Amino acid sequence: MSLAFTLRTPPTVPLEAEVLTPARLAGLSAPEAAKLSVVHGNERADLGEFFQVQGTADGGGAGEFRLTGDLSRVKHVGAGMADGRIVIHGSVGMHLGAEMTGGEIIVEGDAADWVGPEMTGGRIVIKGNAGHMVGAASRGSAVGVRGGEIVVFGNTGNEAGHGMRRGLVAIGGDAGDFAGVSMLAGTIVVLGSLGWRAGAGMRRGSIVTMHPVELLPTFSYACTYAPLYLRLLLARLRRLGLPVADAQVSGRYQRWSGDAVELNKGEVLILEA
Amino acid sequence: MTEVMTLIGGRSSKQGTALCAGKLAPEYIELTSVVEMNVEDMARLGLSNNSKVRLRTPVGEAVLRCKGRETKDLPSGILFMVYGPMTTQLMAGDTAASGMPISKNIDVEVEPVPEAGTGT
Amino acid sequence: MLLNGVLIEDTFAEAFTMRVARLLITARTPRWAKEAALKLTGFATSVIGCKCEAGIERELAADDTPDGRPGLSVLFLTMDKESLPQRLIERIGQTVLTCPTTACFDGLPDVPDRLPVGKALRAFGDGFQASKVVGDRRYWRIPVMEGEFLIEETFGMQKGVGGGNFLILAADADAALAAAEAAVEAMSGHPGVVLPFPGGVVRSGSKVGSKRYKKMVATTNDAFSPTLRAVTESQLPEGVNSVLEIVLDGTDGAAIESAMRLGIRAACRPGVKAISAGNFGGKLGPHHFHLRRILNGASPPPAV
Amino acid sequence: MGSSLRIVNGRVYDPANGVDGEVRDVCIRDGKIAADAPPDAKRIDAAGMVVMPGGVDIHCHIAGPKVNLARKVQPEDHRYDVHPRTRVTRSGTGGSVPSTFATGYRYAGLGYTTAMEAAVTPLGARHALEELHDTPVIDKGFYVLVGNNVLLYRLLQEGRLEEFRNALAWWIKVTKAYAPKLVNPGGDELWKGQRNANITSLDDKIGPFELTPRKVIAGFIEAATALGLPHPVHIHCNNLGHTGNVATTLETMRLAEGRRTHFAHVQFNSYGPAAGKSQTNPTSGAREIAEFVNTHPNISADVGAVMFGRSTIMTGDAPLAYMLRQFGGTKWVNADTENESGCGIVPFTYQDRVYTNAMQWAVGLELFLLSQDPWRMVFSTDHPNGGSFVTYPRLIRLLMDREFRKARMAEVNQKALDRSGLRDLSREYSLNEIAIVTRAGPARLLGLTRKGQLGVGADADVTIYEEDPDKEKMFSAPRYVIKDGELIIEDHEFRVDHEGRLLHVAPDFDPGIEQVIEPFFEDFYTIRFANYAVDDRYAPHHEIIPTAPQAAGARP
Amino acid sequence: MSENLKFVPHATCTFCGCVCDDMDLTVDMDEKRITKAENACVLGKAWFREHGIEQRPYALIGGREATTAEGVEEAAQILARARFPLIYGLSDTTCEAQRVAVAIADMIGGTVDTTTSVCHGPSGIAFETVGESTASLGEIKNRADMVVFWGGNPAEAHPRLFSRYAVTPKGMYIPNGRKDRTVVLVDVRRTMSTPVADIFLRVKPRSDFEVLWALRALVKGRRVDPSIERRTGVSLAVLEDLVARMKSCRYGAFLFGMGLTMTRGRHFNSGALLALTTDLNEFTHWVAKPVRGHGNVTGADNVVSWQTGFPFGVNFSRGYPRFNPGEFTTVDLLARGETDAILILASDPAANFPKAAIEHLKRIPVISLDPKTTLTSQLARVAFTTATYGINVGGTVYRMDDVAITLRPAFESPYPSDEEILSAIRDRVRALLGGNRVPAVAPAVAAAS
Repeated sequence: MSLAFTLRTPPTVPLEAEVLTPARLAGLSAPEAAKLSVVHGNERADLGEFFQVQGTADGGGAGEFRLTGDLSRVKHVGAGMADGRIVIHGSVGMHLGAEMTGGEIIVEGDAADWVGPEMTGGRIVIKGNAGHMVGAASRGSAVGVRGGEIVVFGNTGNEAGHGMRRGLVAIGGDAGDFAGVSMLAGTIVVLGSLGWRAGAGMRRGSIVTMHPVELLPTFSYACTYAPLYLRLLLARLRRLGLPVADAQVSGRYQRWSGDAVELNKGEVLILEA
Repeated sequence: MTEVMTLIGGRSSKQGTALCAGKLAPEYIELTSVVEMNVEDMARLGLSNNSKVRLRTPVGEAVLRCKGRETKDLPSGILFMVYGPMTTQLMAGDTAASGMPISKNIDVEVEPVPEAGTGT
Repeated sequence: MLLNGVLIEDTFAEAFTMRVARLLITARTPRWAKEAALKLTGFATSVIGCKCEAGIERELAADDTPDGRPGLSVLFLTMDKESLPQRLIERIGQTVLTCPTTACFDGLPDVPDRLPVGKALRAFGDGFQASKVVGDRRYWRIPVMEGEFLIEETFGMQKGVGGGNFLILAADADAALAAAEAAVEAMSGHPGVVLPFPGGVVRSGSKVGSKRYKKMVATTNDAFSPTLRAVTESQLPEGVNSVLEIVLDGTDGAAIESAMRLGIRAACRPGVKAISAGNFGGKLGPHHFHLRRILNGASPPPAV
Repeated sequence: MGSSLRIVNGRVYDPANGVDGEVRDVCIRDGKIAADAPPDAKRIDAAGMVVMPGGVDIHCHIAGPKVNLARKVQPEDHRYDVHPRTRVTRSGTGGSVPSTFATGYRYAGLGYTTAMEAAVTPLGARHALEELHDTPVIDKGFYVLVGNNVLLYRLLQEGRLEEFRNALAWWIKVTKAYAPKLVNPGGDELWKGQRNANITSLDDKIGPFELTPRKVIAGFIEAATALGLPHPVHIHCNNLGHTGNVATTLETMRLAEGRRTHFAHVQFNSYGPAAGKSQTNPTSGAREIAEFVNTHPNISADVGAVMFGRSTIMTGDAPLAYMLRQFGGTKWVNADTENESGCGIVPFTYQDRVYTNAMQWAVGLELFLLSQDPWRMVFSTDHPNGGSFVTYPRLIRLLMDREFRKARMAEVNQKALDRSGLRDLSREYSLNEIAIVTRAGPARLLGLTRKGQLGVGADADVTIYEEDPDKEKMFSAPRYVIKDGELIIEDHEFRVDHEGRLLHVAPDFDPGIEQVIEPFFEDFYTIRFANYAVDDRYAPHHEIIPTAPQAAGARP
Repeated sequence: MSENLKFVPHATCTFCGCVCDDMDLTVDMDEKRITKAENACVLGKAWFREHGIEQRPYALIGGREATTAEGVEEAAQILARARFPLIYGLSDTTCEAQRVAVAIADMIGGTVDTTTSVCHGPSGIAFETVGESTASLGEIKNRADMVVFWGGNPAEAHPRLFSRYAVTPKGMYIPNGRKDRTVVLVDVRRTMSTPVADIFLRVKPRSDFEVLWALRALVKGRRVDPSIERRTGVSLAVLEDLVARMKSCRYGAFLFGMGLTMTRGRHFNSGALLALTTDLNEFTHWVAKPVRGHGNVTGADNVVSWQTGFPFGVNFSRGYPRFNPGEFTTVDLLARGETDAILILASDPAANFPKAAIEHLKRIPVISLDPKTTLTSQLARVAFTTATYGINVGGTVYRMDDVAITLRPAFESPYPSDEEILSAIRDRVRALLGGNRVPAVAPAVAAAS
């Protein structure tokens, strides 16, 4: 049986638990895992002070483990992970999967701000909503997601995919403002509505939306067509569990080019009603 | 009858000078309890200077006295009031990862508050 | 050995190692996928004169293609690693890129050896092209007058087999043709195999070099040409008046063997005297497809 | 002051006193080097170790308005280089522009005990002093930017040379500066006033002034010489960073005419004309510059070596930063200071495969290796412009270890290397020479007689390194660092916190000059004259280094 | 009025970010009151007039009168005990006090945040993204022949921005003052400031970003969709005219206010303006300057930056500074209920924070330092009465353009300064903790944001 952590004592102040990665837990027994260090506010604490730990880590390499409870004050879960799998039954705090390079995180709940910032690989799937800065660049940095996939079934806040250079951010619900701001390349798909000012300052890359939206005046209409790559992309989203309609797969999309303030090589694709 | 308008919070020099005297002084409280509104909007809502009006956002509400401004100074649909205890009631706590709550250009529902004895 | 009364000669087909790529061509309708594929694989019968060999492997239903549209898979072969990308770039650029509604995907995604075909063709986009990663595969979107041409960035290349063959030795030309058609019909759609010649059939089997012309790399296979029975060292049995050859290229020996089995069986019909195969004495090609063993279901000897 | 200490069995390098690797005791009493120490003095056994005076950085950018802008603009550069607090020391962040506490601790952690911030506007002096106050352990001072000062230009233009000299002294004194600094003289007026233009030669007219850089530079050298400052005019030449600037640099050096003058980060001013088909790729001008310095004892320089990796361009030379912004990525900071200066900041990365960057790296090394007088061609990277001061140990190894240098040379742009002279140089620096270029030399150039040496009476700023064939490793983490006689670092760990001193000068001036300056302030400054001078509260621990005024116009 | 008058020339007003240092004060030393403030604007006059000495307890603990020392002990106990303590405010005190405030946050492993996070914090984030071309106010006075005020109302909030620094004063290359400058004002409504402008652009609320973005495109010679007029209220022709003027001036300056930072778009609005400034430098010299509110908010930015590397919202809980607006900024920490104690230095968040944040303030121990009773001090567990900086207390403040100025206090206060109280708290906390608190966990640098 894999390790299973159940939140027993919810932290009253933020708990930073970057130890919760498959690599750090590899080969540990439950009592060993409970001894791992976390930072509770400004002091060190044992993981076991907050979590009931059961099972044993999967042997040999990074395995899978499970977290249960309201972890909305638990930050940095899966940060920097390279392989393995984390399943979270409940909501989770900031910096989930920050800078991860591989592996997979599944959240059967909501995630706070900063899901997968500056990640380079792997996959994060949020079944509920996610906060702001999904897959974004850290403040001051120009580059956000460098690879991998983030799939949010619900809504996201502002700046999803800020500065992304590669990879996929897929949002089943609505995106907040400034989705894809300053993006360098990569793909953002929003099955719901885009907020304001999507793609501001984008250099390259694609933002795809299924609902009408008025873009910045520095975007120009190009044509209406059925971009073939979308068929591949939407098929993939379907495989990842998002409810992609046939009409979206076979539909025609308006192509808008922008942002003219930058390279003007980006595109926003808007499904024609 | 309610309408959605855009509330701008801001400062005024009167507020600034009253602030020096203290935020608990009556003139400061008075200053921060008034909302400026376009006169035509007021007429449409049946409001006159000093009428009570309720502003509501998804997070809270505040009851204020209104004060008319001509269209050239304050366009229709815009409200202005100085920051203070009343504006805090209307502001959401989310800062969108910036630290800054939205305190200017908030969409608010505007609703006249009937006062006892006005008989309308 | 006799099959349906047809003599299966105790010989083997001698085949070469080639480099193969598999292309999946999709289009709005099967027709346009086919148009592109036919052009792409046209004039690709033999490396001797075409520098490559290619053919349609099979038709693909919409559910079996990456983009959910109807398509075809094509095998494309050359003799060496260097020329495969060159030929692909030339041919895809002229035949698929140009053809309405098509897209071109790699059919060997798990193969480690990658050819930068889309990567080279993207230059047609003159800087307006854009790449896109879906899953772990990268595609190039090349703007064209119709809209956008989509091609995978790289294509897998693996060792394949070229020159699998068998000869249908028949009593007359009609019988030879009917048998060849039946063989092609039986082999068509076989995974991993294409028949690069017209209709899958070649009438002008050749031998290496020339007895007379120094510059000719290949000349007529006089040993199997009925009109020369009297003037050359003929290998034709009695009563054979026409020979047709089926040439098979494929992704691996097993596919060739399995297809040959189907093809030979289908070819053994009235009017056919014998089935033979072309070889060069076993000295040139590492793959030997022994006809009798194939038909008995035994594996061919391992490639040298 | 610290207690007494006796360092025994160490190999001592004290070039100022002619000590070259002798094993001898160094005694410390009351914060000074002493002839002897009491018997109960704490003993440090330095067997297998090298004892040197604390390092002295003659040119770096560590405090003040522009440094703080550079800090603020790069949160992403701090994230991966944190500096945790200990029980006794404050926390901070690093990156190419560390926070003040991290700056002090990291300098000390390399065995440096003195550093000079090289460019502060007079108006920014108060700010710089506040930051320096929060820069622990090391002694520090700053050079004040005067080379684009509008009032000084007016006096110079009108030939009011005595007032010019007095005003210069006033500016240095009231800002508590250590030396006058010229940066791209004349450039600011063109930058701010003429749509971002720049000076291109010593004879360009400076905007509305009847002045040229040639006249300005000569005027400052003249005045500073007369003031008898411990460190002379410190010059960042015109055309810095531009291909072919070696001609301008040599012309500027000639303006000194035998008077002491210091040239900052000359690497950036030692580029020959473009080579090959390129219009911009410079050749190396290191040989010409090194020869000039070798043969002119009045001239001194710090190298300003370039080290590959992340850096921050921060300079009073605003047009230069604007030019570099096209290579730097997304951020550019410009900050104009009224009547005094410009400033530009660009985050920057030197890449070994890039021709120009590799050439800059090579030119820096060439200058070191061609220098015949280590006392006058001293160590710097113009931190953080050429690279962070934390790269000093690597630079030391590049100078001391020919094989290491060769291995590194193999990795850089070879075309650049071909056009430099670096392949021909096999010299290796000795420990004694390293002690000169990092300690004794800069201290002497600064006129800091009690620094950079271990003679009796010197400041007890001592560094003890464990000997190691890998010089980078050796110089990266001294075993002991002693500041003012106090054992700050013991066994590589901070034992106590310490506050160093501000080093500044206070040249005399005719008080009448204030009647000239004040009206200008009321017209053209936005701060009152009375509020301009920095008072002593901003230098709670300080030391005034004396000046030796000379008769005006005197020549050495 | 008594005869015991004292004249304090060259004093500095710390009411707003202009930090004018030309106040010539007359002080009635018997009444401990400033009777005259020459050169002060209407706000400055009120500032000096109203900051007399009030009779208030030195400290209140739980509403009970206490000595400063008792207050220090209680405050130190709270801070030493807290797991996620926050130190907030800092903008209306001296740099000397700010330095101690950051030191305490560092020592206890807390968070330090300043009022910047709810004023020009978004401009700070923008600065970190695009940089900034800027200048000291004297350069604007001496050189700026075009001045653009965006999203602010200086006539009411920073009156002397017009009269001392940027509009009317004569400067070195602006010999005729106002006449030599083109003044543009951009706002969503007419204000007292509007009459000063040669050109007034009224933009629709929440459309500043679109206007700035269009200007950027036009400066670069790119296409802008004509729908800009419908969406922002400003026509393409007006924008094109503005761009032509901007490109042809000699030295241009933007002075921008919280009309950009406090509205939807926040840091992107400021960022668009800073980027536009950078773009314009391709053609001529342009600078931009956020107009700052509190008297020493710029000092707070500077102090926090030089001590930590980051300007505001800095957390020390892991033993080193980390910066992340939204994570370590005050409104967020309070609204999410994550902080368990707060020291509020010279600020009144209970009067201007969102409701959710104020509600958490009522749940946790609050320590306040303020010369006056405020809504915040009223809900504080420990409320110190302090002397007023600039009036009773000397020290350093930074003008909005980063120029540091030394204060000249007018008269003494019986109350201690912020610096004195904070230093006492720091020393007591250090004693309680036995030095800096060092969490025994290695830096998680990969996850350190």
